[in-house]
Amino acid sequence: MSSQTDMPTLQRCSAPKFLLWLSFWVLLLLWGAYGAFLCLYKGLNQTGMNNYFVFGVWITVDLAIIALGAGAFFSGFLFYVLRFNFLKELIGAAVVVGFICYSGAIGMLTIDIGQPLRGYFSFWHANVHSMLTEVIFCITLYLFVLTIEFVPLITENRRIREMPFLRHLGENLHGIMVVFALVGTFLSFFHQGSLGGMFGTLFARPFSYRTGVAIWPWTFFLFILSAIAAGPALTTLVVWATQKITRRRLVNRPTLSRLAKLSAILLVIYLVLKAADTIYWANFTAPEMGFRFTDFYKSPYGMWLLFGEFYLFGLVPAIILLIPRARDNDFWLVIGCLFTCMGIVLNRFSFTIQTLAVPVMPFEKFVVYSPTWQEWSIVAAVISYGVILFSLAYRYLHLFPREAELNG
Amino acid sequence: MWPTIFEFSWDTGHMIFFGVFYAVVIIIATSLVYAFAKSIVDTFSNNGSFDDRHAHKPMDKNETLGG
Amino acid sequence: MSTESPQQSVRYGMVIDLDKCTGCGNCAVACHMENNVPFRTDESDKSRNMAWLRIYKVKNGAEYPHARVAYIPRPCMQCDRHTPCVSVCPASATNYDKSTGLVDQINTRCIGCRYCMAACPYMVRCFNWWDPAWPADAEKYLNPDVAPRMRGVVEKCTFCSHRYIQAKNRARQEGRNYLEKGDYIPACVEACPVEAMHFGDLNDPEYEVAHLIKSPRAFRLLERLHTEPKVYYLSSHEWVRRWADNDAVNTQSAYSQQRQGVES
Amino acid sequence: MRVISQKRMNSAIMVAIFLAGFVVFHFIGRYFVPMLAYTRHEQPVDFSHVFHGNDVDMSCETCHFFYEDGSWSGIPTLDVCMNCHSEQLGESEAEKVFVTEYVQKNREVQWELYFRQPQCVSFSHSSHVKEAKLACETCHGPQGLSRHPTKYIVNRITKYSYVVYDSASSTIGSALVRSPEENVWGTMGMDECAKCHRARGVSTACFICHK
Repeated sequence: MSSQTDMPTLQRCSAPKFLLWLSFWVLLLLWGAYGAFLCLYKGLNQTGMNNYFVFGVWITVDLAIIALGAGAFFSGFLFYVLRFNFLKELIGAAVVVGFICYSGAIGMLTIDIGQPLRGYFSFWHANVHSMLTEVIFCITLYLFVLTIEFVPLITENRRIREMPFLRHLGENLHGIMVVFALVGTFLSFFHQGSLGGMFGTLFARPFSYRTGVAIWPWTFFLFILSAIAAGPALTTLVVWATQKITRRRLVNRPTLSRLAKLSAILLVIYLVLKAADTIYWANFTAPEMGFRFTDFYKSPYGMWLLFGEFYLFGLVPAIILLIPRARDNDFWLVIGCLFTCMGIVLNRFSFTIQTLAVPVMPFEKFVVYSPTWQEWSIVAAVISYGVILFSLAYRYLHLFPREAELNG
Repeated sequence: MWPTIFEFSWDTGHMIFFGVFYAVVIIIATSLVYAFAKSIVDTFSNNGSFDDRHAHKPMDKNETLGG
Repeated sequence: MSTESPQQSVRYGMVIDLDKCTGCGNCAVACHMENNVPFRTDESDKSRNMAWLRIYKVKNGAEYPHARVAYIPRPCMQCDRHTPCVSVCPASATNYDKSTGLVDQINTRCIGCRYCMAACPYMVRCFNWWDPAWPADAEKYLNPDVAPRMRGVVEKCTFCSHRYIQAKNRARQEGRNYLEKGDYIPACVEACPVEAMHFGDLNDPEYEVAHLIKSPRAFRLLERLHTEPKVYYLSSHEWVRRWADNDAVNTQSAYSQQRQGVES
Repeated sequence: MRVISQKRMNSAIMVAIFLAGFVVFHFIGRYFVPMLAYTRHEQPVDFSHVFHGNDVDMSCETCHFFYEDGSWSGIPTLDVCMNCHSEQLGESEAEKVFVTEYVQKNREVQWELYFRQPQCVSFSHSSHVKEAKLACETCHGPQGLSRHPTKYIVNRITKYSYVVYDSASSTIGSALVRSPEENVWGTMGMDECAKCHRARGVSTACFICHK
């Protein structure tokens, strides 16, 4: 669809049907907006967090969606830099998913800090020794890059193409997209890693403290690897779900399989390294700080977390997706990708919640955290924001270049 | 007003961090300026005349498909 | 980032004698009053209340008649090495003062991300979950030398650093440019009725604390984390020392060994 | 060249006019009438430093002194004034107002405080006067030579006071920009403190002045 003439009109559902679909998510979004208002107006006492659980479900979801949003930078890197041409079919969708994840995460972070108006202090009075500073800088910049990557998609819209400047802008940006893909890769590499490093450097929290490659925390690289393993899985899931909901073929089926295979290979590498990390940590790092491995896993944050992360949501989906016949089957493909994503969420969960639940002070006990409805509402709002944005993007933009051909 | 006036000392951490940060910012900004400038030039050149609904642009079809 | 430097002239620190401490709570009350620490009508939720100095009660786990109890008052440990909270703060809102060794919180710069609370192993830091509010009459008795904090920021014990400023003022009025022993004492130390708490420059042999920290009874909380706290504890009980170093498993056995030693 | 529609041209012109106007008025306001951003208050009592210091020959320390603990007395309270002014002294209008309105009613004068600092600031007069041996004028200007209290000028938005010592000098127009050092001491904000600290090689650590 390089120019207006050969850009086919795509079949979309009727406006009322679309509005009905949107209205459900808008309601959810409004509920979240009310929760956000309460948190901003009355303060963070509206949440279930306390002095033990200073990070709650928001940070868990933040870490999770940033990891899952890695699909954008990773597919961008593979497509633009390494020239994996099969990704052409869904690179647009991956960028939109990434944009949703990052903007949602930043929105959620803004509510999460106690003084949102002072948020810019972390830029102004930046403490460059803090991993969080690095995260904040990189996430903000990367969201900017994602926005730039989003622009050519928007300018392909038929109405917008009528404005010559915007059309040229889109085309020119697209022309140098490899620069942005590289910058995005660089930024993502660092903030995905820094999110892991954020916990890995907490030498006062033996559950998440890691030594390793020289003095650098292991978790830095584990987070990157897990993110690029989970990112393509989410992209696959989203494309599959869009196909199911719209009842249209959007990409070639083998493309999804290839993406899933990529995800599985990375997941296996990740799992091997993660296992090595866990074994080293359990036998050396933790005992040095006066902890036995079993001290970290007490009810309700028991061993099932480790089991789930490793086997059920780690090894199982990796094996499923590595079997060609399984990943060619829709059911197993979805199970595999879903479990991969859930494994990453579980990993981020234990790094935020369990890190804080494990008592460091000898006279403290395990504490349990349960979020309030305000926290859930904002999580729901971020998800519904994503659904709404993706629906709009699908309806009005040309997200899947081969759609017309496949449904022709 | 500037954060550097309150008990601030430059160390290698700052050099590396801000060096990389500004490098990235400069790359992004330069690319953006380039894209904007080129778009303006294109807009006012014949190449991208407003009435391109019937014009055929000499562009590789595959190249734009990805975006 | 802070570093441990032997040349550092002044390192204020505290020594708390757990053998003397009765757990009366005077230090905690004095701290509350001195530092305008906000409180709520219902203080039952200890996971969200404010306390710069908390008193922990530890037991040896033995049955009556051998049950023993110790109280451990816990101010900020003012860690000396890689101060965990300082290095993580993204907005440089907490800093380690090299001239005194005090770790202070800049409340008006804190953005409330709470990363420092996750980093602190001693659960020292408190987050302002609510707008601080005092009953109308109590507001008149707030300490004018300490600024009340606002909602959404993290606060912590500062070893009453405002008293350090005052002490310097007093010294200048008397024509000195140095502090004498006893010029600067945090409110909790001053309030202790049994003189279980000592305060002073750990590097200056003129102060009692400089000798006390070399006592065989001296230990620190979680020494294995190597945060090098400047708050020392004294106890002649092996089980208390075991407790403090996260050696819960051996706490009870330590007690029984000690008892056998005493009885035999 | 492409043809730009009339409608689009019009809206572009409107935007351009707005932006140009914004820039021009911002410039005018910033550099020629900067004082529009400030409100002025008269001090409640027409106090003369010159009269007290020269004509009555009192020393500054009678009213402004250090307490024993090194804290600064600041502006005297009514009981210090009443050491002399328990009854009306002289016939001036200011004296009449002061005695009838404040002394007899035993009401504290609500002076406008030029250097009122936020709650979190702990300014130590003793470190500046006793240790660094700064003259009062360094920060306060020739306040001791004023026959009438300086007007209290406060920013409408930030509520910071902007201190102008020489009441004869123009506070409007570009005088502020041209010679700020001569007539104006500024806002006494954190920047001014930090500037001086740095110039003298004194620590600018936060908790030197913050509590």
